[in-house]
This record gives sequence, structure tokens and C-alpha cells, in this order.
Amino acid sequence: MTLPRAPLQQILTKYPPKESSLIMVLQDVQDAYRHLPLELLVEVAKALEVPKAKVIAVATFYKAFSLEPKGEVEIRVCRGTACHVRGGLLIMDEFKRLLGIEEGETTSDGKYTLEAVNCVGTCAMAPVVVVNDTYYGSMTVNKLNRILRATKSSKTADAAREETE
Amino acid sequence: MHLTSPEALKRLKSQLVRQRKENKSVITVCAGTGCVACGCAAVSAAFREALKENHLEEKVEIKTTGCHGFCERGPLVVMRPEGIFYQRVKPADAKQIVEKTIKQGKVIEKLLYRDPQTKQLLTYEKDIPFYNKQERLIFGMNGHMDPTSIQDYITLGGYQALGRVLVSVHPDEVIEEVKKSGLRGRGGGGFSTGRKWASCRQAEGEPKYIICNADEGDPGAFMDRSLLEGNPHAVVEGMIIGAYAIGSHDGYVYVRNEYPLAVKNLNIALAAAREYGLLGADILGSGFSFDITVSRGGGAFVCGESTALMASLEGKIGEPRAKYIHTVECGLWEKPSTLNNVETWANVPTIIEKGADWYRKIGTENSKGTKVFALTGKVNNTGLVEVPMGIPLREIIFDIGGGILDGRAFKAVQTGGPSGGCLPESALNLPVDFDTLTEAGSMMGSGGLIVMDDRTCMVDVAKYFIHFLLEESCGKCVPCREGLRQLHEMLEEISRGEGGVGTLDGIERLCSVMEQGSLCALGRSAPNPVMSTLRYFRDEYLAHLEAHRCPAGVCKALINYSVIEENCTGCVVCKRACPAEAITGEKNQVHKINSEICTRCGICLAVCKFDAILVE
Amino acid sequence: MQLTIDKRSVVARKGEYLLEVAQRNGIEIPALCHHPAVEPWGGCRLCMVEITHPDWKGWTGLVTACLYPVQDGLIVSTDTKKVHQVRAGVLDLLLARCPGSSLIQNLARQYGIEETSFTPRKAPDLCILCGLCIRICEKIGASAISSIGRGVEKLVSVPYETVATAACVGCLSCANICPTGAIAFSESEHCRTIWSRNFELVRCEECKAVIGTPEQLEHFARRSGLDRSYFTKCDSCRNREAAARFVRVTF
Amino acid sequence: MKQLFVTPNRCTACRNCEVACSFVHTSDPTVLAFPRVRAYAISENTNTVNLCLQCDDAACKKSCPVEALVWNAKTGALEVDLGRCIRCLMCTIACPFGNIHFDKRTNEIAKCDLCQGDPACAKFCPTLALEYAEKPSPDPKPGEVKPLPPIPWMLFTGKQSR
Repeated sequence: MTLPRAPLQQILTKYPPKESSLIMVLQDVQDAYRHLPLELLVEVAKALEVPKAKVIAVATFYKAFSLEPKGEVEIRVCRGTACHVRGGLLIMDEFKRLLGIEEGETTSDGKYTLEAVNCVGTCAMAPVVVVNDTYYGSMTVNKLNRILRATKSSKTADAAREETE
Repeated sequence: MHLTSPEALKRLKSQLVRQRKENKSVITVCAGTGCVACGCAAVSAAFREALKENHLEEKVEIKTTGCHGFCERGPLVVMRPEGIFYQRVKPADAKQIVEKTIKQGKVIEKLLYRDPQTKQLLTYEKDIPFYNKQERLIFGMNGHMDPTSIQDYITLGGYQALGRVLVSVHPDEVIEEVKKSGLRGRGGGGFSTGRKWASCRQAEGEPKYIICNADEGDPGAFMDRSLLEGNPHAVVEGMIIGAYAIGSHDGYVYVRNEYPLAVKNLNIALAAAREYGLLGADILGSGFSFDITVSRGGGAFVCGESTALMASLEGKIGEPRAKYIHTVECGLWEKPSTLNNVETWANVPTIIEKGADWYRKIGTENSKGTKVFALTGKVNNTGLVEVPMGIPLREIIFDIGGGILDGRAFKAVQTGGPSGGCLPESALNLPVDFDTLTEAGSMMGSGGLIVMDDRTCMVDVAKYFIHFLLEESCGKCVPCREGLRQLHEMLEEISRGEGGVGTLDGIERLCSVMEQGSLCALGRSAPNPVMSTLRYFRDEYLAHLEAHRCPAGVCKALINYSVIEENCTGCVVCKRACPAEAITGEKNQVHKINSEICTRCGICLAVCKFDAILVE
Repeated sequence: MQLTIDKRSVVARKGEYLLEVAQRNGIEIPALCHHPAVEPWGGCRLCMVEITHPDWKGWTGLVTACLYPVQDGLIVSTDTKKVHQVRAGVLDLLLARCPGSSLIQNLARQYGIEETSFTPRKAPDLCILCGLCIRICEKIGASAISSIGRGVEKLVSVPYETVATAACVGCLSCANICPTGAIAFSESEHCRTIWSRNFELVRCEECKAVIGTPEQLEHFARRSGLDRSYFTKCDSCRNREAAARFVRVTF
Repeated sequence: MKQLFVTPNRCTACRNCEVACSFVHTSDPTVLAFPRVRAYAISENTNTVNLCLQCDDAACKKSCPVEALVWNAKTGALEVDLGRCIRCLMCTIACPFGNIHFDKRTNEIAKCDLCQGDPACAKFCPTLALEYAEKPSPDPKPGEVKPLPPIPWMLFTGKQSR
């Protein structure tokens, strides 16, 4: 299966074709394709005139990138210090149990990806869970099922948040 | 609008100030990431709706501002000019606020803040202890302006410092002024900003680069995010002044991709500054040119280290290199580069505007000015606080922070992020400045203050930080990469109650090798969380090792969950919630936890409403 | 300029690093990630030395000799207690990483370590992540090898068979430079295998000696600007041919 | 500066040069090194040697990715810096005359270094076919007997030449 090339072409026109654009190009590719497909990395390498191996090194060094497709719903459990001391670990454990996957994995139906992130900068509301782009603060293990339910219905972020409160 | 001289900028300011006075009331809705997370967008929309219904759109302005700092209480709404402070405002409250407060001038009590200690209701922002002990030099503007409006920034006096510098101050004088102010880098190192600029100005090689480090990686710190989100122009202005002083024409902001709002607001600010002739070619008609590129980080804590950040800007993996030749001489693309963090840059316009002598009056002998801290953890008022250097930790935690959550006992405060350390109660009276914190075995770092109570296990905290660093080490040098692996292994053992007292000697030996042998600051300071907890909380380590007990009840291998029979009502909630089905008991009967099956997940503790779960 | 290494006065030029100067003067400093052909890197931390200067008011510092630029009047000690401690610590850690490497075993023994005091890695290989192979491959112009991941999980590889192996030319330089012999390769009559990839072999059209892989010759041809058809004979056969030509010209 | 001169019609392809070269370039006298000079019997009565020309614009030097080939200003020889060399073998492939080799036994690149200004091949050439001099000696006139250098006995006794 070949991937559509149009988004990539568009991304490449946004940045000067040089090595220093690499990370930003990869970020946009990650956003557009939900992962960094190998075949596209080759094209990025060619376009920016960077050796393929260097592209791979960068793609695997930074946390923002994934070579495997991510799930439709990205659940990111904050692992900042504030979240940790307020029980972030329990939240992660419960998500693992609810989804039946480990940290960093995607459910077999491709629906959910569970990740730990280092501090999303909303420490005052610890522990925090970010689902796609929606922040949920002051999490407790009891609220997680409701978060998952909210992702199934296509609710707006605010409505979904209301539901967990 | 393209301003071609500092005079034009001044004229614009007075014009804007005149216009502003005509608007009587302003509803400021905080739209920092914290408040966004609480649904402030819906609140703003509800206000807009309510004003429309009452035909007040012309008379009342809604301003969505950057972070006010008191994130705990979001969404925050402040009614200006009175300064009435409403907290935890729901969209449904908007109508009432417009009806009562705006139309009738009445205060709505249920939205006011109640002081947790005095139980008093406080109406005005200025009366709230969280705010009134602070000195909001850098951060104060946030609550008064829409970060996406350059006009708001100019109205509040923004870019005037730049205008003055460009026409009447020699670059050397700018550097002298910054030197004299005593400003030290707010990113953690605490190096004199003025001296850094002077070396970069003198360094041979062209072009020279200006870099703003906005890769706020310390978990538990978010002041840079709030500054960039809430007042991006202050950072931009600081950078332009710095560029002028150093003789640079290219600037970069390396910002965390995890901060989308900061990226957005910064880009808006840059575009506006360019449009107004404050950025780009021939700034304010002075002949000086400078522009800024925004570079989003890829997600690596190590990129907070200056050389790794520069490697990342170059599009490479973020591996640091030795700094025997300083980055001010050989930095980005091996050219002279000046790197300061967001907060440092944001201090610059204030220093230039008000003068080094004025600035020097704030703070202590060797640490001047204010510092923004992210106060989080087990404390009542969490949020961002800006205080003068030298204020005792106790005042931050107990006066501004309102004491420990749930009335529990204070145990430690973690400062300086993963490179810092945990300070005990005996350190609470220490004045907060660069040198005192370092002497106490911690560090200022970027300004995270994470408060811990008696239910926080210090071995677990040390393990947490080492695990964090283990995942964030770039892996280039042996002591950091292999040392962290081993250190984590040893701490795991301790948290399982395994190993002997000899383990602690082994840890200390390894820490010394890492401190002395590692390539960059990440590895060299990685032992700090372990060494500081060993220094102040050795007993707790020994409890794990000798008594096989975790006094705080955290380390899973050493604790047991049981039911306190007197408190248990037999409500079956815990039994239903237990994922391991380890709880037995009929309805209305005292329940029992089978510790063989129990996975110590803590769910029963979280769901029990009767305090009937005991962890020991 | 003049500096002192282990109480010996030595001469150095501006821009040199301590390690080169020491090596030139026969002063031994162990180093694992260093090779004169590539830029110094400072990853193994074994070449730590203690430095001070008459102007530094007694302050001393531990630095990596491979990356520290020489400075007039610098006083360098390569075998102080601190230096010994850090080197021993590094070797102890490396031994836990690669217990099977005889190079590391021997070095560790020199610092009094027979067995690691740490927990050995569960499935150890011989790679110490010195990065020499990556840097050498880049020098050769192939840039086929990269580090994958970071931190403790980091490994070195020619990534993703189908994609980037195309860049590997099978020249064996990486295997030759690897200090611990961690890069396996083999050569049979028709085939060279490295990085789990098989390469054909080009043999001398006369004596059938191995010249290299087609990819390697292609790469060399591109770099040198010479025609690919140039590389059909081995050096010895070319030598004989040149001799005959030489005689024809002379007579 | 002295140079190595080859006069093919004096060469008898006795290969003394090869033995001498190999001998001075080995650290272990029991193992012969790769000779940097080769003697060939081209046809029944034409013989010659072939050895590095120390080309000004040397292909080996140009092909080296790590600049491991460096001029020795004193002797004018292009030498291999074995510490720097990464054994990529590009030089051995690049030399159009096949005068730079890889010695598998020692894992080293073998190339003529003019023996640091005292080339053994010339010293032990019994017929002056190889000479290290400012210019080659003229061919003998008919009847003239040229004094030949002594036969290098040490080659047979196992003593090192230098």
C-alpha cells in the first residue's frame, strides 16, 4: 500500500530544504500521517539532502516521533513530578488494565495508544491526562472509564470534560 | 502599521492609552493552558453571548489573557478595573456575572475565593494571599493583556525600552547595564547574563546567533510556557535588545512541541512585531536588523542543555558536546551564540526600562530580581508564583501556597527538577537564591517547587527522578548512560527491601563517578535527587533496607492494604472496584483484603469514602 | 606553547588537544572512542585527566584529554587518585555492559577490577556505543550506520534492511575500526556478509583476488571521479601491467 | 632532493630489492612484510622494477577519506599514517599503478616511504638498476666496469639491516 504523497509534498514546501528543517518536517509528517512511515522518511532524506541513516537516528531519538502508526485516540498520561506525587502512577496502571496494553503500545484495533509524557505543564491540576488535545486535570482512577466512554462518542472537549466531573 | 521611528512608537502608545480609557469595564478571562484545560473557552463564549443579550458589547470588553498563575482555581475571571476575582467560573455563571456584577455592581459570593486558613471570603484579587505576597515584575502583565494583541503590549509600555536603546544607547552600554543589574540566567545555571553577552560580543566570528531556550523540560515547571503564552512580546523584545547589544541578526526560539498554545501565540507575536516594524530589516528606522525563527523541539529533556539544543536546532540528534570551548565563542553552527531561557529574556526589557539600579534593589546580594516558581505537589494553592529572590521557602509554601493539602505534615520540597534535590523541613527557613539552594544540596533550576507530604516516599521520589533521567539520557557517555541504568537497578532493589546497607555505599561511589565523569550537566547532576535524599532522609532508606518497611506506604513490595474494621460500612464499593478481586465481604459486613492477591494498585483507597483502607 | 604532562615539559601547537600531545610524547592515556581519523567525541570518558594552571589559585579540574584544547602553562596529571577513580568507575560500568569483551576485561584489570561490581546486562553484546563506526562511515561518505533510539536503549545499526542498507557499501571499515570487534562479518568465496546483508564480490579479472563489493567500487568511483571500468584488476596485477607499460615507454 | 631512479636495462629481476624492502619493513624478522617494490621479468631480456612514483597529485591521497596519507617534507615521500588509517582500502583501489597494497597479515597499508631517506631497495640493488641519488649514474661505456655495491650478506644471516 502506498501512502498519499500530497501532504508530504506540501510539508516539504513549507521549509527550506536543509538539514536544520529535518525535525520540523518530521513533526509535520508525524501529525499528517500519525507516524513516520519508512517510505516517506526516504523521501524526506532525499529532499533535505540528509543521509537516510541520520533521518532514522533523529526519528528514533526524539520522543515526538513514532515509526509505528499511533491509535486514533492518543492517551497521554503525564509523568511530571507533580503528577507523580499526586498519584499519576496509579492512573497509568489503571489505563493499562482498562486497555489491556502496556505503556507505549497501541490496542490491536488501532483505536487507542497509551503513552507516558514528561510534564505537559499543567502541574497545578495534577494528575493530568491528555486525550488527543483535551486536557483532563485532577484525575482519579474512578474517572478513567468515563474518559474512555467520552472518546467513543464524538463529544466536544468541554462536554467530555464536564462528564468526568 | 509600520513604525519607522521610536517617536512613532511613542505616539502610538499615547494614542492607544487614550483609547483604552473610554472602555470602562473589562472582563479578563484567563486562557493559560491550565484554564483552557478547565474549559475557559466556553466561559469566554458564554460571556460574549451574555453581553450580546444585554447589548453591552460596546461598553464591556472581554479580554482573554495569558496565565494568571493561580491555576488551581481555574477558570479564573477578573473584573477590571475593580479587580473582583471570580474563581472556578462555569459557562453558566456568565449570565449572572453580567446581570449582577456588571449591571448592578454586586459581587457574587459563591464565585469568590475563600481563604482556606481564615475561612474568609475575599473579593479582590489584591487581597488574596496567593497574590499579595508576590512581586509580579515579569509575570504581572499577563493578567492585563491579550497575548495575541501587540497593541495591548504597547499600551502597557511595551517596546519602549527597545525604542530607547536603538537610538540612544551604545551596545556596550546595554551590556554594562545588564551586567550591573546582576541578572543571572534563570534556566538553572545562574551564570551572569551580562558577562555572557559581553563574551559573545567580543568573540570572533560571524554571524552571531541569539537563542531562546523554551524547551522547558523539567517536570513540574511551567513558567516558561506561561510567559510565552501570556506575554510573548516581552521575550521577543528582550531578544531584540540582546541581539542589538551582541551584534546578532539571527535569532532562534527553541520551543517544546508539547506547548502548542505557546507556539501559536509566539508566532502571532512575531508576525505582529514584523508588521509594526519592530522585527526584521531596519527596526524602527534605526538601521539595525534582526529576525527570529521558531523551531519546535522534538521532545528530549537533554535538549535543555545548551549544546544539545544547538545540535537539535541544526537538525541533528540532541547529543551534547564538551563545553571546553564555550558556546559564546563556538555554538550554533560553530558560531558565537548567546543562549538564555525564556524568563531571562523576559527580564531584559524591565531592566532596561527601569534601570539596573532599580532592579538591583530587589533580591539578595548575589541573586537579583525576582524568580517565577511553579508551586505544585501536595500544597493547597498550586500555580505560578513570582517572588523576590531571598524569600524563605516557608513563605512560599505556607503563605502563598496556603500550606499542605488535607492538613497533612510537610515532609520535603523538591526544587530544581531532575537535577535538583529534596530539601527537608529544616531547610524551610533558607532564603531562596542560587547559591543557598546549591549549598543545601539542591539547586534553583528552572524553578519547580514540588511540595511533598508524609505520604511521599523519598526512595520512591529518588527512583522516580532516576527513572526519568534514565529515559531521557541521550546515551552518548558511559557514566550517564550505564550509571543511570545501574543506579535505577539499585534503587529498585531498595524499594523492594533487598540489598544491604552496603548498597548505599555503592550508590555513593557510583554517584561520585557520574558527577565527575559525565559529559554534560544532565549526567553530572543526575545523582542530586539521590544524594540529597540520602543526605536528609537516610533513615527512610535504612527503613527499607533493614526493617523492610516503607514508612510512607508507597513502595508496593513493602506495603499491605487492609481494612480498618471500625470504619468499614460494608458498602461494597471497594469490592466492586478492585481489579484483582482481592476484596471479599458481603453487603453491610466488614470487608477483607486478601494480601496474596492484592496488587497494591490503590484503587480501593481511592474509592473508599469512609477512610476504611489502611496502608502500611 | 609549553605545557606539563606528568611532570614532563612538552611542546604543543594552538588548536591541538591534550590527548594528541600526550600520545605524541609517548604518554599513555587510555581512550576507547577516540581515533585520529575522526573528530574527538568525548563519549567513553576514559581519557579523563586532571588539570590545573599556575593562575588558577589551586583549582583543579577533571577533563577529557581528547577534547581539551592545549593551553600555555597547563599542568596535566594523567594518573591521580581522582582520575583513577573515574576511569575505574567507567570500566566497571563498561564491564557490566560488555562482560565478554576481552579489551574491556584487560583494561579493567589494569585498574584493579576483575569482575564488575554492578549487575551485568541481561543479554550483553560487545558494543560499547563508542560511535566510531558511525563516524567512520560518515567519513567514508556512505553514512549507512546510525544510532537508533537513545539512552540505555540506544543501539547501533544499519537501520531498516530495505531502506538504508542501500547506503552500506560493504567496505568493512566499521568492522575494522570497532575496538571490541562487535561488528560481525564474514567472507566466503562469492559473498561478503556484514550487517546481515550479503554482498557480491568483484574479483580481479586476471588473478581472481578479491577487490571489493560492486557497491563499494561504485561508491569509490563516484567519490574519486574515476570511471567504474577502472576497477577491474587488483593492485598487484595493475602493478605488473604498469611495469610492462613502463618498460615500453623507456625503451 | 634525492630521488629513486629506475634504469630498466640494468635490472636482472634478481628481486634483491623486494627482499630488502620486505626486510626493513617488518618488525618481526621471521615474517616477511609486503614488499613495496616489485621486480618483473617482462620478456626474455627485459626486466624492470615498479615502485611508488610519489606522484605530486597522488590518486591514493586524493581518495583517502581521512587524510591518512601525508607528505614527509624531509624525504619527499608520501607516507601512510597508520594511526589515522581506517583500512577502507580506497587507496589500493585508486592507485593507477598498483603501488599501494593492503597487507592482510599485519592489517596495514603497505606503501613505499623511501625508508626515511635511505631506501633499502636501492642500497641492495646489485646492478644500479635502482638508485637513490640526485640523478642516475650514466650507463657504462663499452669495456668500462662499474663497481657494484657489496652483496648484502646480512639478508642471508638474519641480521637486521638497520
